[in-house]
Amino acid sequence: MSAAMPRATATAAAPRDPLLEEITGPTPGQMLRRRIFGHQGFLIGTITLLVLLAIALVAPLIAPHDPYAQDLMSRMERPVFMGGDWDHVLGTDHLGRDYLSRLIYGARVSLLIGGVAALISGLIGTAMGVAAGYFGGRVDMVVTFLINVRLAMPVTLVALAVVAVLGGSLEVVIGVLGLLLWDRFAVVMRASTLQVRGREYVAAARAIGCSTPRILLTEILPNILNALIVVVTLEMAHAILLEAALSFLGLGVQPPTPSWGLMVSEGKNMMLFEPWLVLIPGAVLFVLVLAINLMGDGLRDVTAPENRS
Amino acid sequence: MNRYLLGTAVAALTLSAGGAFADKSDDTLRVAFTKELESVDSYYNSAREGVVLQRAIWDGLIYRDPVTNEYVGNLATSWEWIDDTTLELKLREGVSFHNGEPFNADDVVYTVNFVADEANGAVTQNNVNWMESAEKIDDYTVRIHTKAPYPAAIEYLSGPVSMYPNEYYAEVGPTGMGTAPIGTGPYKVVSVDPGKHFVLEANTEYHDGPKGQPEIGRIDIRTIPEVNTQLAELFNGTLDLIWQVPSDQAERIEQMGDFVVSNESTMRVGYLAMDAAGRSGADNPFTDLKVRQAVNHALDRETLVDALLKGKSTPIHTACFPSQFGCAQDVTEYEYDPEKAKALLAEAGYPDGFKTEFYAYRDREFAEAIASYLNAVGIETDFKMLQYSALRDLNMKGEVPISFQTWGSFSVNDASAMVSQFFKHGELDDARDDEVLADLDIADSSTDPAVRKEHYALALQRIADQAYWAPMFSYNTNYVFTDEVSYAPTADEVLRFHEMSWK
Amino acid sequence: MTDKPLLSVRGLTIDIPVASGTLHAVRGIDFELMKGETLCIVGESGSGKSLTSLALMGLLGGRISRRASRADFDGTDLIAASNRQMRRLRGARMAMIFQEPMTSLNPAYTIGDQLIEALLLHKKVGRAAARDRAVALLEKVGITSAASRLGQYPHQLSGGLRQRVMIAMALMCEPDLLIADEPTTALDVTIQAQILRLLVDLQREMNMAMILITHDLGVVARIADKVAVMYAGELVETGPAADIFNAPTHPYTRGLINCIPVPGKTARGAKLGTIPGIVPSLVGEVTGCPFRTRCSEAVPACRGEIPVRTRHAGRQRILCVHEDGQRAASEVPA
Amino acid sequence: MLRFILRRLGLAVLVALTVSFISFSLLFLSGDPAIAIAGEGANENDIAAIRKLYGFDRPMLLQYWDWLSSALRFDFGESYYFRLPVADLIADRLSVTMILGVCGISFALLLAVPLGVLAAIRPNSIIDRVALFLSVAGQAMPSFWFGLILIVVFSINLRWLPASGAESWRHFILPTIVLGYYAMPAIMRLTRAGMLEVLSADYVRTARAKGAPEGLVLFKHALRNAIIPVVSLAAVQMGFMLGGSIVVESIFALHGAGYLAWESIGRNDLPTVQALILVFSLFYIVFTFLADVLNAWLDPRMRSS
Amino acid sequence: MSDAPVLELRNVTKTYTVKQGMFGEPKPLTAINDVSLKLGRGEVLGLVGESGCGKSTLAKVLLGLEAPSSGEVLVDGERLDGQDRRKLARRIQPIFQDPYSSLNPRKSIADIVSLPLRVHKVGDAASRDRAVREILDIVGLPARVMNTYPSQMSGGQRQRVAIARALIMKPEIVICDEPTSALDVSVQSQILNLLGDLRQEFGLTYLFISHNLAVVEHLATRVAVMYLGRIVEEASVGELFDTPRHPYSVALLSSVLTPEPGRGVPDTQLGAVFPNPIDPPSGCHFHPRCARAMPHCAQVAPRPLPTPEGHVECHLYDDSRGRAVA
Repeated sequence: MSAAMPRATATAAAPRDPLLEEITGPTPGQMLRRRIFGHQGFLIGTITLLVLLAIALVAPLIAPHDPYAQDLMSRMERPVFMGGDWDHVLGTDHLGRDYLSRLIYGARVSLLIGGVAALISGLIGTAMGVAAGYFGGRVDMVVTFLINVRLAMPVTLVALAVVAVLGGSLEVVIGVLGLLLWDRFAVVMRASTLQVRGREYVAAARAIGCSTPRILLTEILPNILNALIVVVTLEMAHAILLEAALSFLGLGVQPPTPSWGLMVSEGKNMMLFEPWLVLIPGAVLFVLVLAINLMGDGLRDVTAPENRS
Repeated sequence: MNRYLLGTAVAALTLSAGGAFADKSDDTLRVAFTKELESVDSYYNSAREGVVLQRAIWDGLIYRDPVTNEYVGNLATSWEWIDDTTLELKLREGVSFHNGEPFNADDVVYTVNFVADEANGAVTQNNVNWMESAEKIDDYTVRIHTKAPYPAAIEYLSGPVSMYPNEYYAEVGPTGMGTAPIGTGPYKVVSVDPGKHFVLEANTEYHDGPKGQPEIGRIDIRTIPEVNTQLAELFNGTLDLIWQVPSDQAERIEQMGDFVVSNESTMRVGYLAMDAAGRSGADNPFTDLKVRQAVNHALDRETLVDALLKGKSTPIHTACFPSQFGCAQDVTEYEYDPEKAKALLAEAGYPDGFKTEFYAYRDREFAEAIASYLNAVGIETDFKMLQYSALRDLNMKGEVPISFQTWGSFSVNDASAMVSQFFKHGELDDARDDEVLADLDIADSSTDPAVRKEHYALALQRIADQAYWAPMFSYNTNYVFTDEVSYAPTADEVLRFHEMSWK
Repeated sequence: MTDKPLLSVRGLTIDIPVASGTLHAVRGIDFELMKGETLCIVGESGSGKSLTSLALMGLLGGRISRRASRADFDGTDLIAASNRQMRRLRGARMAMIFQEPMTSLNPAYTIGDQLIEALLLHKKVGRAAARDRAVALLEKVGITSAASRLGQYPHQLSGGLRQRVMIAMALMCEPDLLIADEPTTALDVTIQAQILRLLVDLQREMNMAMILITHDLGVVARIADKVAVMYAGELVETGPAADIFNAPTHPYTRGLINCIPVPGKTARGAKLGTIPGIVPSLVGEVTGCPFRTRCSEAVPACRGEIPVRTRHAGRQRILCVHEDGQRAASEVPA
Repeated sequence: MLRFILRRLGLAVLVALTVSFISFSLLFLSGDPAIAIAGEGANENDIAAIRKLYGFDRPMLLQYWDWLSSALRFDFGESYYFRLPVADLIADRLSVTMILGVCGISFALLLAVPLGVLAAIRPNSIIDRVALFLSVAGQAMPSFWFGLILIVVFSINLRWLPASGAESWRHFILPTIVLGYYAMPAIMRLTRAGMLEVLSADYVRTARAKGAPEGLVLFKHALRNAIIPVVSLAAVQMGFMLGGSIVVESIFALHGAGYLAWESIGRNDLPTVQALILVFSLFYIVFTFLADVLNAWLDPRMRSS
Repeated sequence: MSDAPVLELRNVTKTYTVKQGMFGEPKPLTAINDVSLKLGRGEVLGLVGESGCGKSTLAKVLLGLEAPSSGEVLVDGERLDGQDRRKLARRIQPIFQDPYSSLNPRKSIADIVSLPLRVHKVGDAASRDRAVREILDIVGLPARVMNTYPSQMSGGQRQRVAIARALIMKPEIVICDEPTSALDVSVQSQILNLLGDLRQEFGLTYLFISHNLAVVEHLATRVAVMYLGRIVEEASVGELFDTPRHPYSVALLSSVLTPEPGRGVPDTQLGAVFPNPIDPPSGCHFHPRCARAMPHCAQVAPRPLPTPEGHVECHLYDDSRGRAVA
């Protein structure tokens, strides 16, 4: 064995030569951390999302009123910055319920819908995409066909039809969105898997004798995780917006659930007269989706192997 | 409150909206419908918009004055019951259809026989299936045979039963009539863009009937589904009249003072239907009278009316609209008393309340408020908003424990148009009360008004006592139009173009 | 050939801003090139050789900065020249071919289109004349039935053919200088020899100067007039090819030559020479000899200023603290 | 080539059939259409009569087969609601949707492609940031909200443009902006990403090394290649727009196919919904096919044999 | 040469179906065409040829990553297919070309190197840890790299990790698929030295695939020259490099550029066009590029002819067909 590598011999006394660093790069974790803290959009998005998540989690603690308590005699009171009183900081809705409390509880609904719908569609789409990408051949043909069928189906219409039949409820909306939004997962995961499958470490794992599930779980999945997370955020935002659109059309989550989409929808009839009814939930919805998108975009940049900066 | 962007915008534009954009100048009244009308043929739609067009395009044999509720002749000049099931009518002479076809007995016979035949599939069967047939006596005399004694016949003949030209209708059928309608009415149809756009023109040769001569030359009706868009167009001056405006908006427009806002009651009644017969399961809480009474006590009808419906709505305690013939008002009333409601629930074995599906198909806002009242006494609602047809489907299968329903009686001013629709053991009857059925059978078929009144009262009392329903309120509707339009809306939710004029 | 060099570069420096600071990719390199002469810049990956060529062509990306005390191409200052001036030079007087023939041609256009464009951009000739020249050049680079090839798309050609097309394209305007950046690395050995032969023949025929950038000492030995050995952004040794191969002086050059098995010289299965360690990071301030960490001749002085030493009457220059690239027995290893 | 097209067509037909079958089964479960036909005021006698008349009591597969066999002859039956042939109804409504779709996608492309190109030329510049902001905002902006705002500003406040209807080109401006802005972000991002990738491609460097001026490099050499995935995306978006313009059509009272589909769902107007779903899926299939053809024209690698 | 071959290919053919372009019809591509090959214990068989000749496919077949379309692969006389892939994995291990792609970037070096042990359930955590340290030391990496990730390492270091992974199960055969072609020359020589040392230390058998003939000559004991799916010549390294027989071998050898200034660039006398493997030339696949092609080369495929230390497939040496050796 030749002295192929100089064994590290630097003693504490000798000043370390700055050029003598065999293992140069930072660990992937360090790299990620460095990129994360260098990415404004990602930070802003993530922090906003975390704040909203925290609000959702502790909603009962911070909501000033019962979000379901109706008072028909004090309907549509204006928020405090428009001359309302401090009892209802953001005013009341068309049934006299406290707007701020409903907004706070609404964060739960939107996040739940976005999260669970993305989870369901993610599971379906990832399973299909990974299977198609890894096994190829007939499996790929079937999955590609299913993706085509799904893409050819007008998603909004089908969602509307299903909700119209089953009646809107949190479960139904989440289920419908979850079952409809898997296409992007399948497409992206298929492409990513195809790419990763060709890497030599997968061939090496097979040559070592790893079983297929082991290869899928330990070699493929960790390496398509980045793409997966990005799609999760995109689909989460997509699901939240679709729920809002369904609610606008009257076929989303049903009252008295305080969904932001529903609040926009309920306030929209008065938007020419009391614009804040729509502006406030619309703005939080916008902020939430914006935050998720910023985070998703950021993740894409942060985790991209060939990071631009 | 003009400090805010949109508020300012609305206020600023309405200041100038008054004259500049109104269409008095070209004698065209621009109206918006919210809903796409399925077919203009009045026997093939069940929509309010259809009734509006029907009153403009066609005439009935008889006419009920919307204000005095008196029956006067329209296409018929006189009528008379020959026996319990035969009505003889003398027809007006010299009337012709918009296409020039003269109106005579043949038209009546053809129209009645066509629509009364179930096979022709008129969608408003209820309006026509009481007629057996029509018979021509001479050119201007006809007899209409009813299947059974039918005292409400005059009301129907003055309402939904319009007269069609026999030759034209035979040729084009309902589809042709739907796209190029021909009638005798005050307005002729210029164009029909199905569901989207209807243009009417005053019938200059309109006969001298009780409706009077049309004054506005042209009516231009567009379908605009979004209320905000309708308002935008109204403020913009590109619409002259909108109707069915929700009360909150109507209130604000009225405050602005630039438009005429007119509120009128309608015959539509909102109520909760409960599954007393246990069709959705024998263990259904609503089979218990105390639960149903609790529901009735849980609702604050006054506040609902004052805060949400507003206008000329009133709290309702009967299973019919007060102005309807036979709609007795002295029945058991349930005052708003949540404590009593809770007590009743406890008595019924639900001290902690229970959970139930709660269905609705329209007026989500009202339904939500109602659900909230139920929640307050411990009835936890799983809110389900369905399309009408889907809910109706469930209803007919008996799978609905409690639902928020409404019924407009087709503006027929007779209790049979409401209570008899739901309590005669049909598929929609969740009460299945034989006593009620017996009374309604007598009331519906008797020709003696006193007998009818008595038995409707008995039925309604029983319904109220048993709390089969929780009747809540009557609806109202708001008409908003520019101050150049002169119009006095009536209480039956029908726009009558022939009664409108420019100021 | 005149005495005046066609290309003369002094102190070329290239800096790349990176996340953790500035990458001093090329640090003050000097070289010159006569008309018709072939200079090979040889070095391992990351040594800065490709950047050097791109810097000469003015094709470095926007964020990469370059400077030089002198960068004269036949009277034009390549650093100070305007975009417009550079554009006139590029493709017309200095042309370049790249490593990856598979991706260096635009997949959306026929090769004829791309060849003709190269001429039309600089010469006022008609399309027909340009086409004729394209055909002539394709034949010259050894492509049969050239006329019919003009209508083909790059993906229809093999890598070797594409590289020939690239060469033809570079020669459309008869440039004075051809820069070839690893032109044969991506090709098979048999094709590599053919392409190199072609380049050498064409260069002679057209009396072109050529800068060939490669990591392959075999290629260098066979075609270079002059060799510049690049390591970590510096030219550690420059000189005539024969001198460098027969008497490599800089420790790095010697190490490099010892690394490759030479049929007939290296015994089969015998140990090859190695250069231990890895190329240092050039981010941040770089002082001293960058090779010192891998150098068997390193002494403490290697951390300081490194003198330029000329040998063989100035024909050969090395960057080393040792006069002849070797540590005297008395010196203490670093 | 011919076999390829045939296979592709076969696949398209299979996709369309599957979609139509899925939607048929879905709608079959959606309650009794007889009730929908009878309308809100009908009693159960009316409904029973209608159920028998239309044959809704037969098994689903039989009904599907009937529907399919007449659909193949472009006979989609009669709308339960309008009592008009569905084919006529859709033809009437489709024109508005098509105009809207074409305008929307054109607007999106006209906005997105130049922005994407500019952003890619100068990454991290002001333009890039503006483009990114526009696209992020576009992705997060509920279109119903955006539409209503535009009406308030441009119809009510400024009175520049009509709020609803389809009478003239001016009526289409606001809906086009709303619909187009919805599709813009994805196209912009793809253009930007594609341009960034292409601009660092070797052949772009080759073009520069030839001395090609920057304009030529950008538009002839780079954009041509970067636009290829954008074409596919635009086709897909266009397909979605035709079916997905429900909200926009309802806000601007454009009686197009998307709005018709939505309303028809509510009315249980099965023949119309069924035909529309088929039409929309066919649109998607046709557009993606056209995009493939266009791509083959743009990218010679795809058409080689 | 040792007695029984440790690895043997018998008439192995591998055919793929490939689609050309979007509109193209799928066509069969014969990547390996009826190849028979023996690998004796302790040998280093160099496999050379141009890209696309089937070298890498051959490696995949040997590793069990691809099943041959026909023919059989024998390891120690046992048929390979049908055997448990895991059993095979203990005897044959690969080293791939691209050290950037052959290590899972998400795993630490310790994980990567210990994976074979874990898959085959060898030892416990502590013994695995020991084994990893040991093998890392053998390939010349300090133990502290165990907790680092591939992205932190240089190409040469990564290739050492790949070698460590391949050797930790102490396989008999290592398939080296262009193990140094992605590396710089200074690193290449380190890896070549290492491979040489390891071979002696562990008595390994290598199949060494490379396009670099100088490297092959340096390391191999036998050489097989592949052209379009066929082994056109096989010989001991001395025989092949001293007296190449097949014109293609001759051309390959002549194209090697040794660092000898002044010798100029050789003329390989090979035609420029590498044929399309989907549509290979008739007869001898090499005839269109062959400087010494004869008329019947285009019609008849040559048969394998024995040579002193191997075989050659060329009409030039086929006396039975009336052609004398030139």
